[in-house]
Amino acid sequence: MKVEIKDLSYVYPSQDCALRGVSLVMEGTTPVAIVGQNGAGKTTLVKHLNGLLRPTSGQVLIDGVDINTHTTAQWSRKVGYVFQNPDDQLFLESVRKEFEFGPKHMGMRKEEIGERVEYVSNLVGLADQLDTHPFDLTSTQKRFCTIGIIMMMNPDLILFDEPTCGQDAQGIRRLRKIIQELRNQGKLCITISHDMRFVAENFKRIIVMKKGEAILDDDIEKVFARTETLKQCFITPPPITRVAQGADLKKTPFTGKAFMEAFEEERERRICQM
Amino acid sequence: MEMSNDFVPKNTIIEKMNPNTKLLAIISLGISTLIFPNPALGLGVLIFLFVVSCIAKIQKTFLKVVLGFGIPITVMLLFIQGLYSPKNKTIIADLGFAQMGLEGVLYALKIVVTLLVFLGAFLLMNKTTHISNLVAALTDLGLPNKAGYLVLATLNVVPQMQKRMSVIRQSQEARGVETQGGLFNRIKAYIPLLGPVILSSLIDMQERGMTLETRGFGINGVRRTTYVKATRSPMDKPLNVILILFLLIVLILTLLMKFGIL
Amino acid sequence: MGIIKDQFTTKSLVLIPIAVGINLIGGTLCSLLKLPLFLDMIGTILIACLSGPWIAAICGLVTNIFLALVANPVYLPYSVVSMLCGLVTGFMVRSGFFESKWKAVITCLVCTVTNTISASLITFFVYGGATGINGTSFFTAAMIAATKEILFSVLSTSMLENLIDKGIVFAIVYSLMSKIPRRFLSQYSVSIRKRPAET
Amino acid sequence: MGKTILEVKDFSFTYNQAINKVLDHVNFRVDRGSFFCIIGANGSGKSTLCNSLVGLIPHYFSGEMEGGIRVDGMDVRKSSIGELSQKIGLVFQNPFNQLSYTAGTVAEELAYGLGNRGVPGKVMQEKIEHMAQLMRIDDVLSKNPTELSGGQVQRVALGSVFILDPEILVLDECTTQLDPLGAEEIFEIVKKINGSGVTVIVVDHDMERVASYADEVLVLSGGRAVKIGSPRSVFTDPELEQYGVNPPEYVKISDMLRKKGYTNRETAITEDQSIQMVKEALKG
Repeated sequence: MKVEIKDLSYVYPSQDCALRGVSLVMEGTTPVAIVGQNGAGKTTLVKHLNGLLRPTSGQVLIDGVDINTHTTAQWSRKVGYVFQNPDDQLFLESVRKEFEFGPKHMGMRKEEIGERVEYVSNLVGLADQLDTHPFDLTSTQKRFCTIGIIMMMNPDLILFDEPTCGQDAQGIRRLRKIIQELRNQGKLCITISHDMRFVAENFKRIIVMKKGEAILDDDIEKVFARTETLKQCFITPPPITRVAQGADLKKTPFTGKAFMEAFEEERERRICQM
Repeated sequence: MEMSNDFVPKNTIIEKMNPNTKLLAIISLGISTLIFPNPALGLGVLIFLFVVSCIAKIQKTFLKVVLGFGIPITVMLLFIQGLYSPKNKTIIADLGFAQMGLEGVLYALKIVVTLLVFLGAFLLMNKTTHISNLVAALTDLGLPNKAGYLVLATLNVVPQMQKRMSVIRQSQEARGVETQGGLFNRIKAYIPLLGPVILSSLIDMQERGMTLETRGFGINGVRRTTYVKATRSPMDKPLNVILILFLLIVLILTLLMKFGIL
Repeated sequence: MGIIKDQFTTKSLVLIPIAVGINLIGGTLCSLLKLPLFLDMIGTILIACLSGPWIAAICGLVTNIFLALVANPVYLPYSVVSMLCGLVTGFMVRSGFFESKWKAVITCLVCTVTNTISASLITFFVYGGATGINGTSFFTAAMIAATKEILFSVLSTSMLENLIDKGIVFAIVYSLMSKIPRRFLSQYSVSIRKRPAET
Repeated sequence: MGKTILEVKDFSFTYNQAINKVLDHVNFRVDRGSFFCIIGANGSGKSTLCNSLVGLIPHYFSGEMEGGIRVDGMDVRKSSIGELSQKIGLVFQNPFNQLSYTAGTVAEELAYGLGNRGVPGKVMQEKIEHMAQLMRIDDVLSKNPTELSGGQVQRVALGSVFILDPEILVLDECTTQLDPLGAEEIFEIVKKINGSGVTVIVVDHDMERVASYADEVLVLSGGRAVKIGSPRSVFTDPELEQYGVNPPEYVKISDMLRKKGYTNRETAITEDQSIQMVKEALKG
């Protein structure tokens, strides 16, 4: 899977300029996180990847094919988009029907649909809720239900818009499992998130957006080391990183393990100096 | 169907009047036209309303709506009542397949002017009054809080629902539902939209009710106040008197005519 | 009276604006697709099932006031029609006439008749036979030309039109009622026992 | 005036038609003027509890209720939501669902609750100006609330509840839809409100934030109040993860440092404490 965005700009009908010349290439299976303040243009950018929005200028290519050549419904086989608000995306009377809807539409074989329902429902933790009305689910379950309906269609590229919103510890763990699973299956996953701890634990590559531009695009260590730039984008690194930075450790850790390494390294250095 | 209360402030004296005066005008002028036995009075009132619309700087809209509604209905009613009214006695024209009667024509004209007076006066009130101003004025008159809420909330909720519909359409497209293309495709696409729009709106609304309750919607026995103050002008009082007098005079004239005194 | 007052809870009242919105969406859809129908009572009937006859009647009234404010004051006298339909449907639902498909059909027919008679009387007495705001006025005119009977023509045009219109409206509401989640429904006592399509 | 402003006594609730109790014999007290946090996994009954505190249960949502709640001496069961709203206000998750939808401008929105109480126009104007400044929404007072960003609407929502001068403010996950900066802003404002003597009850998923703001923390799990105490006592409880709650990252750092013998200080639960601890540990 290869996504190329070339000098993409988008102006809303209200004349608000939401994207100003964004150029990015996303390839392979390494999950990518997009972060930035509300209104930075994250959702607008992602909506271009399945044609919900069409570039005002510039180009979007999915596996070399221009996005403008197909409708969103046609792209949905290849690009899955999980919306921010699950209520907007669910409309059938049971989780099972929701799961089966997309694949049936695509003409997937019946046995395959059955297998996928079992696999996906287990992955998103709704195996016991298949006959429940989606509106009777809790808000977290609803979110996993929308993730499930998109995964059912087996797209090569999956876009998550704020999947961590309102999630508890268990939900975050489940999301992590889903992202890993997608990677193992060779899918590309692009996620918008505000939760820096979640981002730090699950993503290698971070794109930081500010006022319609992608101002940083790099490995996570390098991105979180740019404290000043991040401050301007109103992004605060995850707690572990902040403690490390506050205590003047030389490295930028995100996990407990990395933190201890950085700590011990710094301690050694100081002891040597003395 | 156009769905907007496109109130554009034009800063005219009509705008500054109390909405209740305008409501009284609708009632007084409308009922006068309705009870007066012939269409002449209504025609006069219509001309008066047109002059008012010029003062309010909305004469174009006024003509467009009044003529746009008036011409087709006149034709239609002249056809129905003029040709087929059982009251017809005096024949004024013979069209071959039917005869046109004077009584029917007069009846048709009477209905048309009455409707147009109501329509025109209502339009003037509507286009020169912000809805929250109207509700504030009615609250002053003692309109129950809940009734005011219904009118205002409906005006605000409907555009929200239309917005929501477009978001839901997008999310259905992302699930592979084709919503573009020919008429048939669009009909097909609208049906699955209807469910989520209705259901999610209902559920949202239940939550919105919580907000209202915790902000004192259900408090009883308090005389409510509004932030928006109903506009008032020095002309309100004299106008109210004139409007009531007008209605009374028309009523007396009508009665006198009925009893054959005039 | 206590029962009437019970229906006027905030929970029920806040549904009215949405129901009005639903009515309007139906209406807009028809004019958009140039269908010779109204479909402007989906919300009213739905709310009759959820919150009872009186709330439904108010919903009908508000719909027509709204239409009068933003579209055309011609709609105002017809508020009587919407209110009557809301009331009739609400009472029928209360007495269990929405529990199965066939019972719903009966409610639909009663509502159609109510609508036809009241609407025709208004068209006839207020507007003298036609309002000129939709295509059926022409049909009425043609009927009058053929039968020379104004009231009869208005009635039969209206009947035909309403039968189709209310049929579709009730079908939509019936299917919606089966889709409304339990958690939501359980807060509206009117419909709780009457949920269709469920055993 | 007692020390306790809110008391939940043996409170249970089951929604109509539901089989399970959402809240199961919950007991706790909240002190006047404290910053009280409620945490727990999704579905543990946090929102139901918030709705119960302000009287939405049993007056708006129906179901089966046992036990009782007293808000500053008022029995929730016997008082109407309107009466309770003079004492206790609620702000919840979706900001757009908290608009009254009767207002054309933010100022009218703020005025809504005041109007319902018959507050005269002049007082209303003063209160609105004051609130707009406090919530930093004075620049959007004449805008239509539906056209604002999520963060702004949430501040409007908070303002329109707080303008009613409640003695207790309940915030039910009211920052989840905001970016970190927007959330931080809201919490700063809430802290300020709390500083002026208002009791604040907050439901939140961000444990780092809970740890740094709360005076007292209640943990809900499966509708039961499983733990209550100071943030330190709650977050250092080894059983916490069992209830679906992860302690703040800082606890993890402390544990690691202690395990390897780099420190013997008590567990750090906020960022500052943590940095301090690491700095000291570095000195050896």
